[in-house]
Amino acid sequence: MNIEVKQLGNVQVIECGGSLDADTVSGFKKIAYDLVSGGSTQFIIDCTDLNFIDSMGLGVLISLLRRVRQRDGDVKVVSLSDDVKTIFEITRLHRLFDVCSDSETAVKRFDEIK
Amino acid sequence: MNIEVKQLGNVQVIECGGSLDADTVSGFKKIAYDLVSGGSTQFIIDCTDLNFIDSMGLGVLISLLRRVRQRDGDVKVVSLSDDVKTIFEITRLHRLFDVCSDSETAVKRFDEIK
Amino acid sequence: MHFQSVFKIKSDTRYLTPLREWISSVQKLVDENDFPKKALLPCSMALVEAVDNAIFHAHDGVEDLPIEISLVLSDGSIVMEVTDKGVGIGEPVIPGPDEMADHGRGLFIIHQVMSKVESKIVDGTHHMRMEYKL
Amino acid sequence: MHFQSVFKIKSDTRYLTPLREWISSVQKLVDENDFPKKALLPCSMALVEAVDNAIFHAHDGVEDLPIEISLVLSDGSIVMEVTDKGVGIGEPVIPGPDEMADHGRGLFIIHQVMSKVESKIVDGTHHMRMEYKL
Ligand SMILES: Nc1ncnc2c1ncn2[C@@H]1O[C@H](COP(=O)(O)OP(=O)(O)O)[C@@H](O)[C@H]1O
Ligand SMILES: Nc1ncnc2c1ncn2[C@@H]1O[C@H](COP(=O)(O)OP(=O)(O)O)[C@@H](O)[C@H]1O
Repeated sequence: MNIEVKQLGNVQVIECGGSLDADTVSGFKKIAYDLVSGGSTQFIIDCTDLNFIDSMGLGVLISLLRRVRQRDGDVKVVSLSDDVKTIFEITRLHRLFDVCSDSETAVKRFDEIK
Repeated sequence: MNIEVKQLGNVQVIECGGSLDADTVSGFKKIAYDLVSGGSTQFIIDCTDLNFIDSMGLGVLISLLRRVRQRDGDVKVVSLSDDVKTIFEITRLHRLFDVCSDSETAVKRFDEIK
Repeated sequence: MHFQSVFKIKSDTRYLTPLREWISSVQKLVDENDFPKKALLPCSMALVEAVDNAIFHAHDGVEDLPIEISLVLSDGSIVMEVTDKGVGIGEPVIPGPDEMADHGRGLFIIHQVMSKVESKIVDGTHHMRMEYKL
Repeated sequence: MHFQSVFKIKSDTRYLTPLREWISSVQKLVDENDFPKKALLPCSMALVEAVDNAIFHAHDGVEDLPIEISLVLSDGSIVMEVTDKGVGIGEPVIPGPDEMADHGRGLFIIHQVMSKVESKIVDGTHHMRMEYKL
């Protein structure tokens, strides 16, 4: 799995490539939790190059969501491939997460709330 | 399979990507034979992105070689991946073809003969 | 029987991506009627979840314990079986995970995407049998 | 027995690349001792040549005729079998093709890369059995 982090203002954009699964989840967790420890509460998970996610990958996204929502932050999920979108729908997580078409839209939605 | 043709002076460089096998050989054949009909006798087969070749792919390279050698031309094979190199060695065709490290070297070798 | 395969992997998550590549290559090889493109994602999801469970719950991270994978395509169904050395799943399956829980989604996914799921102990090994009806 | 698979494909060259992808995914899944990385190219080459021959020689381009592929990894060997509906290979194998000939290289490749090759008729079908000894 490839992970890259970019900043858009206060928003941390985590670009995920490959598969976010039991094999790769710890790498993602470390990066995301370090950002939370550093004070970040606004996250975009950019799934442009993500082709698969399993229950453990979904689990880490949810625990990230729980942590940042406690501090009035959010995790927005953007640019889902057809497969990843289907996985979100099957697990009904498209109702829990704010799923946006792209990072730009997600950033705007963060700005709206301020 | 992806095929692209470029000219380096009088030399036709056929860049092959993917697999040159029974499934793709006819596409290659048409392009190469059209160039021969058009008068070309100097060929470089650039295998940078070629990952496999079967006996039918080798067959078409040999028949191209036969045609152009009759007219004092040649087919030089360049930038072989490890796998394609091994296939050439197993079939002993590395002795029949002039195998060069890259197109530049192959062009120089065409120039030497003039 | 249109396709049949059985093999063992070690209890290691590094096989997850190769497993998905393998099942995807099988889907491309066999007749579309035996393994329709639309069945690929559900089957990949269920297989990964079942293997995750074998690794973490049945084998508790002991890498050397083998997991047997079996895939059979026959008229009208895709049957996957994941066999581990564990004690099996004692509790009945919960209908859906707590929305905010960060675990407990594996069996839910398997039940959502497969037509029929059975967890049984045969000769002291735990078999997770997952059937996708076409 | 560490891996076993059997299935049918149609007589179509579009399966050549998926076949190579399939065998490569199998190599990644099983134990390195059962299918070493260095055996992948020889096995891919032999499999492709045998399937080419089944398509063009045995089935003469009739796409609907099925080709059965079998792969078995057991202690010390990789055995591939390609079964077609043809009459088999009558002539003995030529030791090497004429260097400038543009055909006749398929069986030569198979014999070069595999440890043991057998072409036999069983129950009216032609079996090309290819064994790679580890
Ligand atoms: N192969 C297995 N062997 C033993 N127990 C299992 C197995 N698969 C599932 N379980 C049990 O079922 C529970 C629910 O599994 P699952 O829905 O996949 O969620 P999670 O893996 O996140 O706990 C597990 O916590 C475990 O107790
Ligand atoms: N599966 C097969 N069924 C019938 N004949 C075959 C088969 N495989 C090979 N042959 C025969 O053996 C010959 C040599 O095959 P091969 O070495 O692969 O070269 P080529 O396919 O280029 O002719 C073929 O021309 C064909 O007559």
